[in-house]
Amino acid sequence: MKYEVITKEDLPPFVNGLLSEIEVVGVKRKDGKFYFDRIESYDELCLDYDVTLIPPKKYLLPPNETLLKFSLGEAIQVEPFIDAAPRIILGVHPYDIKAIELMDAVFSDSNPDANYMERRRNTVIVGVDCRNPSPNAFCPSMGTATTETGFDLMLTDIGEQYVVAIGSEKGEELLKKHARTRQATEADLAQRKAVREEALAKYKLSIKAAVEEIPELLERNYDHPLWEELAAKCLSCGSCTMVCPTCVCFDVQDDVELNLTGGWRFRQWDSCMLQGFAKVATGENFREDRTSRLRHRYFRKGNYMLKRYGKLGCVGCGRCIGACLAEIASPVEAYNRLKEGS
Amino acid sequence: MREKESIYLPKLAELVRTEGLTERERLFELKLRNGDELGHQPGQFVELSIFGVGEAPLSISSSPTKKGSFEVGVRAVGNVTNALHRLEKGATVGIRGPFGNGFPLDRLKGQDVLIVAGGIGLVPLRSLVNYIEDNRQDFGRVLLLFGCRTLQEQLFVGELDHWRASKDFEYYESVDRCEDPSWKGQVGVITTLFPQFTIAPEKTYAVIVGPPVMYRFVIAECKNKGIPDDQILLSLERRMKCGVGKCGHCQINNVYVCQEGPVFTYSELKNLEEAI
Amino acid sequence: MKEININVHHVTRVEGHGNIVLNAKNGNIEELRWEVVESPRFFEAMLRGRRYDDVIIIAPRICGICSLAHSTCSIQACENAFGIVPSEQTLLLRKLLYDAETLQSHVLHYYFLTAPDLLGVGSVFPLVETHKDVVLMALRLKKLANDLADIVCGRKTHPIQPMVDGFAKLPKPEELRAIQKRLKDAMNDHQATVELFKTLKIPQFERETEFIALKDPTEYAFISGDISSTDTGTTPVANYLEMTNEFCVPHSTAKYAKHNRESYAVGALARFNNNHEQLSPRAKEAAEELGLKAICHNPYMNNVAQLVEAIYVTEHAIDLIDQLLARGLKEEKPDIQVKAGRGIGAVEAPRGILFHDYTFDERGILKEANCVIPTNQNHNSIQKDFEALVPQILNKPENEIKLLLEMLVRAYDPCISCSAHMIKVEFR
Amino acid sequence: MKPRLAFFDFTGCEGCQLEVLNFEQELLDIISAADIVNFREAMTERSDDYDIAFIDGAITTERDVARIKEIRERAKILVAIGACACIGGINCLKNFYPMEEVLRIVYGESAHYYDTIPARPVDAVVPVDYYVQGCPMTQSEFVKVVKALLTGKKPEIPNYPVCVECKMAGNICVFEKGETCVGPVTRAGCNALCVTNGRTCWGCRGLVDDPNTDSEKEILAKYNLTPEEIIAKFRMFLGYSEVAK
Ligand SMILES: Cc1cc2nc3c(=O)[nH]c(=O)nc-3n(C[C@H](O)[C@H](O)[C@H](O)COP(=O)(O)OP(=O)(O)OC[C@H]3O[C@@H](n4cnc5c(N)ncnc54)[C@H](O)[C@@H]3O)c2cc1C
Ligand code: SF4
Ligand code: SF4
Ligand code: SF4
Repeated sequence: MKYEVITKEDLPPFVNGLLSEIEVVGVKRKDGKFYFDRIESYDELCLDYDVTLIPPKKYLLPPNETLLKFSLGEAIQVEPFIDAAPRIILGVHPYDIKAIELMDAVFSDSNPDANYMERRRNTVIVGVDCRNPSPNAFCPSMGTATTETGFDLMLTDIGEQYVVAIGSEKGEELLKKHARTRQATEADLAQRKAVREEALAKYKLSIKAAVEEIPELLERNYDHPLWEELAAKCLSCGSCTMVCPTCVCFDVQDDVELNLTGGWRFRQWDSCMLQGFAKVATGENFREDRTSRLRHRYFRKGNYMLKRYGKLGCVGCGRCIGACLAEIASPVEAYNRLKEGS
Repeated sequence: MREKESIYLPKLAELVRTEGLTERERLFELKLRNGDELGHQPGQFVELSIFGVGEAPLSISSSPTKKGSFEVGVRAVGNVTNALHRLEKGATVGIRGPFGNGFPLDRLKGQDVLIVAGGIGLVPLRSLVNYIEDNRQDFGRVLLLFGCRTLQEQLFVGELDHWRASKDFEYYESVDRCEDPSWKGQVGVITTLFPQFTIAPEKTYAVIVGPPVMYRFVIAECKNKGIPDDQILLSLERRMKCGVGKCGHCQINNVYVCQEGPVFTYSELKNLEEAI
Repeated sequence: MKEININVHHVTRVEGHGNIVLNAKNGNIEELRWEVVESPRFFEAMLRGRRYDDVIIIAPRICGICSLAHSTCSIQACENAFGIVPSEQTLLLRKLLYDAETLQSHVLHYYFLTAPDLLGVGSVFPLVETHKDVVLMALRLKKLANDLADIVCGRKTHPIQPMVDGFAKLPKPEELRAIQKRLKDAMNDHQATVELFKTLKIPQFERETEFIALKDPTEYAFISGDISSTDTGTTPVANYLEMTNEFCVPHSTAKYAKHNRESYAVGALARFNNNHEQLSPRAKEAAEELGLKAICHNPYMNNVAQLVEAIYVTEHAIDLIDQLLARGLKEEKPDIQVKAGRGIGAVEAPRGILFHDYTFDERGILKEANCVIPTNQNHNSIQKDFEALVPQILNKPENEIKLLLEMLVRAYDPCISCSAHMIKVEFR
Repeated sequence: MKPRLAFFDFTGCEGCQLEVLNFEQELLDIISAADIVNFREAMTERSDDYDIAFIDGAITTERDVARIKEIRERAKILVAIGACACIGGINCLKNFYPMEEVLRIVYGESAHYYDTIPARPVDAVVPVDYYVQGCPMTQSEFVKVVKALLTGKKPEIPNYPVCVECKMAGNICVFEKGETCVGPVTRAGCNALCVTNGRTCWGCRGLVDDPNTDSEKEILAKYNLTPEEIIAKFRMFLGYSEVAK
């Protein structure tokens, strides 16, 4: 991999240069929390944050997305609808990049999803290493505290300057075009390593089992009383899944114009934690009780995704831990309970 | 890799014929507007759109040996299915698919086949029965077992008469309850038919489609007869939205019904906690 | 001689349920009543025991049409009780939302509820065919008012954002700029409405009476000032009970009120009669063009006064937005020190002066509430108008009498659910 | 034949009928696709011949009971609009005072004249086909129901809590600000409007099916609400449901 260095003074012109060319989405601050939003200038941007409310998945799989448009009446016509305007997502943390890699796997698998793929192709990802992790994060346990793949550019704050890892030709091009940089030296890279290690020490949560152990740990405990215990408190509110960067399930519905001349088909985020997720028209609900839904979520994260896509379905961002009012959605606690109990 | 087109874009199809089967079920014959064959295997399904209402997965009920059009048999239970029942000849619907794996014809060929249909399960199985009939020489003994709750719920009555009389099949049927004195057949659940025949289990494949409650009992009977687990085939129903392995609704543990299924062997399913 | 039996069960195109009863024989009026038959809702009981921040959410549900007025009044009563003086930004925003309230309600009233009478149809719906441009204009004006309310309140009915001592969310400057442009454009629609009103025949009828409204020396009052009477001059809001003197009548689930005379009127016409000098030049111009002159004693002219006020609040909102943009909008955290005590809020709801009077305990829990609703104050006036009007029109055909009586009720823009909601429950 | 729509108001603030009049283009579309034959707040004509009845307001008098039964008889489809009609709403606050005592105190001798019974939602008296929840009713859901009626489709009304839409909207959860919320047990469909606009969810859209109210109560207690405050919170709009008892 190639590495460049950009000084902190040179960063604003770089970002503003990008802004002149293409839509840029970055992290903004709101009441002490952070969220991804479209930025108009460098000043709005925040590069040192712990975690965002909603992961950047909202730009790749929007909460609500039109898939088709159709006309009704005598001669029905249908056409696909894909909104894939080019965009840079700036300041993505490594765990979220890992989550995007998982989304890539899901949406490119066997029947590639044109809406996602088209958008993904038009999205440039500029990562930033996380120096001050959220108290709920456990990325080191999941091996997602840093990443060497999945980005076009990756920034690491080493004090007065950023080391920029170049992950793609596209990234390199943008950097060349809009930024004044120099080649990174051995010393820069050593400092980058040190910064990354320093951050590692700041994580508060860790899973007592090795990552490789998790799938099997779950499998052995399919009928563990823990699931029922947690489910008794579960609100089936879906918060844990809405904020999760690896949850990608969706519902599809049709809507029509009031004058019935046409309509559109759209998809929107759905969640396996919600009561009706597996319910069919005849009334049968294949995951009727909270326990089976809650267990399914844990298994999907810690086992099923791996079996299907070769990657675990949790990147350790800890968003679910913060989002769950009932305090039962924490993978760390669940895995540790199982580990202790076995 | 660049996808050719949206996997969510249906092809337009014309409703060329509809026929009432029972009070709740109708048969719909469809033709793709662009003239293409659907190109399906028995046991596969399509996602059928009624624009403005929605999309629903439906098994293809006709055999691929029937060219030019295909059929679905549908029970009116919700939005799409009810809207479909209201459509008239000439109407336009959308079709995506065929999806799913279908019945493993390669494995069935040369073997004895025990077909067990409960109620509306006959809809997908009809596609297999018709296929077998058109390629009768490829298969060994073929036993047909049909069960439904009442006589009024019997589907494809004309075809049942034909199969009943046909030399190609060994035919057994039952109804759960019956007040009609003219009914001379079996009264009782479908499992009561099993004592009536013997099979060579090692070369018999059981193909079972019916309501979820039926599976456990019929599987027990098949095992009783000595059919190996991986020769017991079942088609499962789950909620589906996309049909192409993305939306997550049809998941049974780590398995997607729309991708690995809807047809599974019992040996695949017995380790899936949520399956049956 | 003829016999007249009019019994209008649930007058239509008014908010809430009211009946008109008129029986006359040989020119003698035997029975003539304006009845309010809304189901009582016991709001004062409902508010009891609720914390102030719930009170301001429950109180607007007294009435969907003037929910912004009740919200503002309720918030003022809380602030008054806790000794809170809201910031200038909060006041400006409150006035802006109030302009939206007035515009929204007035446009709805004269286009949807009154205009059909004057155009000889039963509702606005057939006008879609016959007067498409008028309907589109009405919809456009209403949408404008609704959108303005949306921006400031988070919703057009039952506001979300207004709070005690502030706003939970501030409008964005770009939203304000966009709506300001639309407000400016709306002046054309207002002018067209004036032209339309000129062609309508408003019934001629006068009965001298007293008009009561808020009055503020600095501007045409909606949410500030003292109580002013065309008979007796001004008095502080704290003395509102002396002005309103509510009393019960047997045929009504709402209360009636009187002050200096046997009845008094509140609403747009009362405000105009008290404060017309403070109107903007364009509003004054419109009044003149439409023949509205203070002090006007024709209750049917209330609709004209509403149109004049609609013009005024549109200009006022344009001006407020200029001020807000010039100051810049800043997040302000409400600063609320709850304490025991009584507080009174007074605002001009679109249909007249409105009071909320709360007593809280030291935890900010409401002990007692009294709300005096504009329509309550007008009920008596409607009755007296009936009594003056009917003898003058008794020789007309029954249909026409009926229509004139209904139109009179509608002219007052009564908000009957409001008035019936305020049946006072006293607990021992 | 165009479907014939009728609107009827019971005890409420009439904000829901107002929300119907507050439609703009939609109102024109509705009146071109259907005939409105009854709408007291907006029109003089009345007809007893209608297909679809929209009901707003709660049932609070014996007269209401008789009237709603009559409407149910005539209507092919009955739609409850707004919190008062769907769940009883604010009106049910009065149910927590002994009715006879209230009447006696207020009206003394003439108490018999006033007819009032504990407030209840429409479906406590007659079957309801569809619900448009919210206080005021959620306009987009009204449109959804109208479209569904026009296309013969059952409207897809969310059966999941407000939290889902609140998260989609990217809000900071109000619990994180130290405040409390009944969004976790309240039916979504409003796009978490109140939280998005800086406040909290008060539950005006009613409970989801199978809400975990025990867990919600535990959470509210964890955030320092007293049992009385918890009950008060549920009584605001959900006074008719078990959870507020
Ligand atoms: C592989 C497969 C084959 C099927 N074949 C047939 C058939 O041949 N004939 C037949 O009558 N029925 C069949 N079904 C069931 C049929 O799909 C449902 O009855 C239908 O989806 C109900 O849709 P609706 O819009 O009428 O109901 P609604 O209750 O309005 O359902 C809304 C949506 O939920 C989903 N959904 C609801 N129920 C089911 C369900 N049972 N299975 C999958 N998705 C569901 C669909 O996306 C549906 O559009 C099959 C189901 C599957 C999974
Ligand atoms: S399961 Fe929780 S910790 Fe894991 S990726 Fe999802 S939100 Fe983050
Ligand atoms: S685990 Fe927590 S966040 Fe997830 S659905 Fe249950 S209560 Fe909601
Ligand atoms: S604010 Fe309320 S609705 Fe939103 S996530 Fe939190 S609890 Fe749920």
